[in-house]
Amino acid sequence: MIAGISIYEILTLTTLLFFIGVYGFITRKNLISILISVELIMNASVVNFVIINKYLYPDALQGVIFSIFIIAVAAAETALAIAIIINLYRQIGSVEVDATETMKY
Amino acid sequence: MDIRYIYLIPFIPLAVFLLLGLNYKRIKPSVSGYIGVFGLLVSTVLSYYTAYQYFFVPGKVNGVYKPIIDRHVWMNFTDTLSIDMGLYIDAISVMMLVVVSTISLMVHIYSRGYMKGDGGYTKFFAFLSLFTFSMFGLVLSTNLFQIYIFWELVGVSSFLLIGYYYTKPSAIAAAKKAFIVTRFADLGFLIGILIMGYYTGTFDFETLNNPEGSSILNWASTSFMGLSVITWGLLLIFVGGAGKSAMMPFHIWLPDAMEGPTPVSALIHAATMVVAGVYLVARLFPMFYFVEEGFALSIVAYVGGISSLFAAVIAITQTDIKRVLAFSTMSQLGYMMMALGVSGYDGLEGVGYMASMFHLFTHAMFKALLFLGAGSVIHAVHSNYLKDMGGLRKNLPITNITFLIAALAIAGIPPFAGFWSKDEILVAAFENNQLLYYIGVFVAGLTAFYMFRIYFGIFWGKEKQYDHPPHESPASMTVPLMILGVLSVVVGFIPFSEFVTPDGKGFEAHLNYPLAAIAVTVGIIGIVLAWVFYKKENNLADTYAKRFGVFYKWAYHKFYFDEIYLFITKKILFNGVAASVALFDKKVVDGTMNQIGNKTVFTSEKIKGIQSGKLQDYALAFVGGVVVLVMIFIYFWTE
Amino acid sequence: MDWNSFLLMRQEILLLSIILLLLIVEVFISKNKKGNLVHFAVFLFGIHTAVGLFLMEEGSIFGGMFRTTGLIHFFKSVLNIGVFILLLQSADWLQEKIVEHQRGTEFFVLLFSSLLGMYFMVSAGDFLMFFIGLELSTLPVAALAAYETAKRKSSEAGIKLILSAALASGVALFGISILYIAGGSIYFNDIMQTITSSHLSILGMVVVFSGLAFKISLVPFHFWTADVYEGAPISVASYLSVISKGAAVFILMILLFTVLRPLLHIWENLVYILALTTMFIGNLFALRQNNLKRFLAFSSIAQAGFILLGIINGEQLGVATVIYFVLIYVFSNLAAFGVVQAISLQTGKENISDYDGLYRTNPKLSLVMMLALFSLAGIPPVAGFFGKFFLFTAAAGKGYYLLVFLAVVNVTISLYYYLLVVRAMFLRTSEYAIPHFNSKLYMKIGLVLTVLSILVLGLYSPLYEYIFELSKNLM
Amino acid sequence: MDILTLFIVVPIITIVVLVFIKGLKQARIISMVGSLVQLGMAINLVFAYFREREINQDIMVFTKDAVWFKTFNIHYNVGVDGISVALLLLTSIVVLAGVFISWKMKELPKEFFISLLVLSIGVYGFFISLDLFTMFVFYEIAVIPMYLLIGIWGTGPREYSAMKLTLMLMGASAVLLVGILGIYFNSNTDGGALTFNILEIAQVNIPFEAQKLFFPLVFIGFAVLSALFPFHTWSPDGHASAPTAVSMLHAGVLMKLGGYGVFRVAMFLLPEGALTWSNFFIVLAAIGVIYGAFGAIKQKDLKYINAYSSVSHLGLVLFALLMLNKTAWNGAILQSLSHGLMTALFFALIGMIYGRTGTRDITELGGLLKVIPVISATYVIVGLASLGLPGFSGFVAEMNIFVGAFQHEDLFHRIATVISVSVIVVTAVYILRVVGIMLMGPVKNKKYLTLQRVTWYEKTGIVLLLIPIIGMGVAPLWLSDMILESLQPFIKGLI
Repeated sequence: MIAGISIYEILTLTTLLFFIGVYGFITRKNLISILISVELIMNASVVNFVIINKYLYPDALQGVIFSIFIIAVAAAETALAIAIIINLYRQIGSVEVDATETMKY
Repeated sequence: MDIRYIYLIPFIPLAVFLLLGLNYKRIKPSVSGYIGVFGLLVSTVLSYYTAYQYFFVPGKVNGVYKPIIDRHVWMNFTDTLSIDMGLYIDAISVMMLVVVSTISLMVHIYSRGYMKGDGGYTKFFAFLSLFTFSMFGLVLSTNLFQIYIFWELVGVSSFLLIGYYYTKPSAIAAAKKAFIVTRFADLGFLIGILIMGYYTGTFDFETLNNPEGSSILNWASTSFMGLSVITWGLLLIFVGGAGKSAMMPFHIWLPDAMEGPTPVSALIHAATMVVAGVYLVARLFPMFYFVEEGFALSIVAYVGGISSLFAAVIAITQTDIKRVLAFSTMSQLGYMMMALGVSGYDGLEGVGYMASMFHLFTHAMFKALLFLGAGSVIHAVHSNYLKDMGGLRKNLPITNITFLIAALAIAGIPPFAGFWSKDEILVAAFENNQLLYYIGVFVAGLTAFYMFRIYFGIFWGKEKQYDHPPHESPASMTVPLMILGVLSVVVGFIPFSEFVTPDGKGFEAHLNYPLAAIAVTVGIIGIVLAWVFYKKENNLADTYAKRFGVFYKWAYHKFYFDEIYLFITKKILFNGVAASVALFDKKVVDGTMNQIGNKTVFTSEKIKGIQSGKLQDYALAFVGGVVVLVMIFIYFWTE
Repeated sequence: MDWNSFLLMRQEILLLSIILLLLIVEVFISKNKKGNLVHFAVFLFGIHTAVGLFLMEEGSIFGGMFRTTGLIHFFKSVLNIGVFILLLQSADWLQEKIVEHQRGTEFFVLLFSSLLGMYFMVSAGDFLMFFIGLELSTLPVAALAAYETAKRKSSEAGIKLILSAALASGVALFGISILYIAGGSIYFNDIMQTITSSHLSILGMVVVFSGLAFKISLVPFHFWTADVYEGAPISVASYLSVISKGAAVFILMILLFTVLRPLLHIWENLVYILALTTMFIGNLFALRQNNLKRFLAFSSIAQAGFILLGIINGEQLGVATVIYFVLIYVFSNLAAFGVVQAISLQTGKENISDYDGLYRTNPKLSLVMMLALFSLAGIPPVAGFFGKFFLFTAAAGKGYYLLVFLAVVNVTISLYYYLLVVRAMFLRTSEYAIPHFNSKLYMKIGLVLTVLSILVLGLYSPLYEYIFELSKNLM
Repeated sequence: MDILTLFIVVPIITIVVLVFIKGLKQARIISMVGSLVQLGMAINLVFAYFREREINQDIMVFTKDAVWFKTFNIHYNVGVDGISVALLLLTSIVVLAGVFISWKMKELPKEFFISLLVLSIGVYGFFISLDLFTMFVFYEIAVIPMYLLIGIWGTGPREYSAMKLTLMLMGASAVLLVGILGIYFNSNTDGGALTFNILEIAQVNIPFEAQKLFFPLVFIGFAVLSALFPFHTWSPDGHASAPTAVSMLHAGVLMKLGGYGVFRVAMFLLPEGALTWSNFFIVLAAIGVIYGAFGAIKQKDLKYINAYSSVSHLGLVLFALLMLNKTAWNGAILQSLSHGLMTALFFALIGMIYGRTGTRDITELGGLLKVIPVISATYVIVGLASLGLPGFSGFVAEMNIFVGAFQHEDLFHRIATVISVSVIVVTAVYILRVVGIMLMGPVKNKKYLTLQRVTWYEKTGIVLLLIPIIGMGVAPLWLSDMILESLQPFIKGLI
């Protein structure tokens, strides 16, 4: 419980965070920054879970546990993504998203 | 009497047909000729025997010739309606048996000489037998459907025989024309049969023709466009008859049918098949007479009268002797129809009916004779055209005499057969319908004229130059001529009215001297005119032809009937309807189907852009999709 | 709970141990022997599959986080068989990779761990387990997609998959959090009790649905599919199209039928819409593909659309038909991919136009391909027809005649492009036709197994009855 | 193994044997034997049927019922009545003739015969099925081989035609599927279980609304197969491209599935729907009758001519079925049989002519009667048969149809009937046109003078088909009565 802040403000914040992430995902040209945007999206949900747990259903710790798992998974995800990006960089010497458009239609 | 042996009469020719048809490669021509003749000889004997049996052995049962019927179910339509096959023995069918068998036998014998050396000799006899079988079947039919069945069969055998010289384009065209025109008429016949079957609940002549029967008494029960449906049925059936008997306006096939071998013309297109229409009307005579006070019958009478006049006029102008004979046949058939049309039912009233049948009988004899004679002439000079003939009486004595007899017979000069029958017809017409009577008399004159025109043209006049001197035909051809010649004289003396009458009672026919006298004089006038015009080479004919001018031209072109038909079929149906249908099918119906396919592929080509390969477009689509769905289900689709 | 209850996780544990075993063995095996790793892996997994076939009691542990029922168990076996056949078909290819390019066992390890993730996903009892399973099943596949490190396309595929997958799971997570608000818990059973059709829950439902729709590649969440299939190695494409799609369908069904049943009247329409879009878009795109992998990608999208017809039924019938169809679909698609695999292994050709006159040179392969395609198109008497017919029956049972009609129209469209391949193989003749060759043993076994099952499964009705029985206790 | 299931098993065995043998010689012998056995079984079935009828008055005899999919209540359920018996006989004859006609199949003979037999399995199965599901299955089994048969062994634009044919027929079956499912889910209105069994469904009365909704679907679904206007365009192209034997089976047998299905399913199970919709479809059928005939007049390609005449003849079948009375239905069945035989023979002859002269364009042909008399003469005979000449099967069928159609008093039916009757003239026109141009007249092309005479296997094929045509035409009684009494139960639903 944070004094003076209702759940709504925070949910609004997380929602904003979510959509900022989405926006970034759609607009960034660099794969790395796209990856970062994905992290934003993830984190939006992380915060969500914690907050919901704390404000609405404080008797069990489901949300908190969940958020921890999410963080772990996100990390794994990032690591894998980075690895693949590096592999791509080895071949074409670029990490621009436009470089991944050879396959279409 | 047990009549089952009569089944042999049709089935022997059928057997011959199968025998010759199935292995026409193996049988030697000479043999096949004998087989055909012999088979038919048996049938002929049987027919005569039947006639004797029918008329004299049981004779009249309390004053009436009752029909003898033997019937077997062939196929069931409904619980009540069915097609039967069987024998219907009464005066006219027996008479037809005699006619058909006699003529057919003559033609068979004749053909052995005429067709000698022809490639398809065996095939020819096979077809002849097929035709004879069908014709027998037709005359023996017990019901409308059986008669329709054999009707079609004679049609097809006539098709085959007209198209016998199948490498000759004109023959093919003629055969097709004959078949299709008659087929068109048969369409009417068929619909007529359907009407009859539905409204009277039977196809059997016995039931239909019974004057006290329901089918005649309740004719007024249903009506359509002001006429009783039964009348409609009869009229449609008559259309079928008109088609076969070459009445106006279905006559156009008959002249062309002369493309067939001459014996065929003699058998089918003069003596037997073409009278089927007359026979059909006679078969249903009671219905025609009683239903709606004989409205349909009067139509028959007028069609017959007009046709006979029309044909006679054309016959005068034709130069192909076979065509002249063809038109004369048509005109005589018109006579018979007219006679039926003006006939009454019982007692002396029925003279027209009797006369019609009588004329059918005599006409068969002398017209066959005429054709066979013409055949023998053509055989000699290898041409159909008058201009190539002349002065043949010395070369072809027998042909000359027999032809003359026939000509006199048809011209109605006593004591030849034609005189008696034609006289009866005129009597009947005179008593019932003056107009038709005068037409009849006029036609009689014309007949005599055109017949002697060709007679003189062929056998008198000045000799033409023949590449090889024409000589009399072999015995196989002249014998039938002579036999028929005799017949054309004697058959006139048969007391027909004793045997063949609508009610079967029979009556004493008397010669009506004034009418007879008029008819004969008219005939003689015709002959004399012909003598003046054509006995010697002179240009009288041409000058008179010129004087008639337009009229002559029209008659010469058969009043342009062929052209009209040609226009309707070729221009309108063929190039109009059929072509447009074909086009419509290709463009519209098929086009739509193909378009459906093409459009699908086209669409898939159009929308391929959305799979752009850009990761971020995909993401946009993803999130967009989520948002849209959420929108739908939160704002629009909330039950 | 006592230790025996861990036996409920028998399959998971066994698979995990196989993974570890492979890792250990790789360390100790000498370089020139490495080729045998393939045989070893196939052998181990074969045993695993066989063991998995034995039934076991139902139940749940970890307070309902992990549960297993007859149906779930059966479905795991289906996945096993699928993966086993996949291994057989890709064995030769892997042999080559390992021997010539000095690759390790990572392929197996990744593959199996992804499978492990699916195990957990399908037997998830709450959203946490579901989420972990989802991720575990997705991430290794991304690595597999990028397996051919030398090929640019492969890496691209990897990127596209991992990033879009991350996005999808992010969105799904957000949805889960919303459902958490609405349901007050992350346990399926609790949510089932409490959830009502409020705007909030609808929102959550739709969002979570989209997350799964991504894996099933329903339109418009499907865009990654074709590109990834094309770029990734054939085995991986086939794995994506068959195994992971199947698992996702299964869990989606569990979610919709049990957890979100209160929202039935909502998601019916959702499924309706997505079914239409998926079938039409999938088919329209498949029409003009020449690369077989892309072609099969879109065809599998369309198939997903058909599957939704079963889901829309929402009853036991729906479950049974869907499972049955997925089973048949697994075999049919594996057969198709197997042929593509075999041919591209020999000649490296992957285009439909390369298949011209194939029947004249390789009749057996062409027949397998034809049967597979007929089964996909739903032509009797091969199994696919029965699967489709029952799906349609399920939908019609709810009165969705129009949907069924449109679906069958799509069947006709799909028949068109399946026949295009048949046309190339049978109708055409070409002097550049692929020359005759004999596949290796593993491949042969793999193909024969699929063909047999395609021919038999449909006609052998007891199987369906069995599934129907099992699917009772999903409700 | 019961007498009916054998009809499916024997071809399967034949196929299995074919798979293991090599070369044309063995292949054709095997398939010849196989289809000969089929013919024997069919003939035996006819006699067995008459014996059975003495003691057994059920709608269907020789019924055999085995549960297949319990949950859907799908059964493998077979049985026959007079109609299916007749059609089975027809099928076996045509198949055997087809095998003889393709005696000299050059390319991939083994595969050809296999596909041919698969097709025949579909047809046999369809005719004996009493269960909508199995019926549908066999329907599609029968259709699919056409793609390969036309596509691989066809001529001209074979790929296009094959694809078109398959897609249109499959599209039709799509409509049909919905209809069948509709019937299925309305089959328990009297509280019973849902069922696909035709006889059981016939007992319950499906609600009128459902009938009205599903009749057109079922009707069109089947009728497309028998070339209902305007869904007929697959047939001309398909025929034109198909190899001879396939055209024979296709026009001779496959297209009969349509009429049979309409009769068995649409009319029998949805009578009220039929009554509601009949007028609409009568218009289509009547158009088809005339339209097909006129379409045939202008064609140059022999196969197109016969394809369009099929449209016309089968339009007559549908027309008769829609007349909803015994006589017309009897006519419809007879017409199916006779058309099957005639068209099969037509296509066989066309195949022979094409194989010899290398063209099907009648304007290039001429005077064939001189050079190949047997084939040409047969062509004339079949031509006459197909224009409804008495003494051949066509006449019997058409007369039944016309008399049946004439049972309706009202003006609409009258007009439709008269229009359809008038087709006999148009038919005569296009038949005689072909005869006149192609067979008669002088020999057009010198090289025709050396054409090969008819061979023994061709003769066998011809005789096989010609005998029943004439037999039906000369002695129709036993056949038409067999069909009539089988029609009795079906008419009940309408009264």
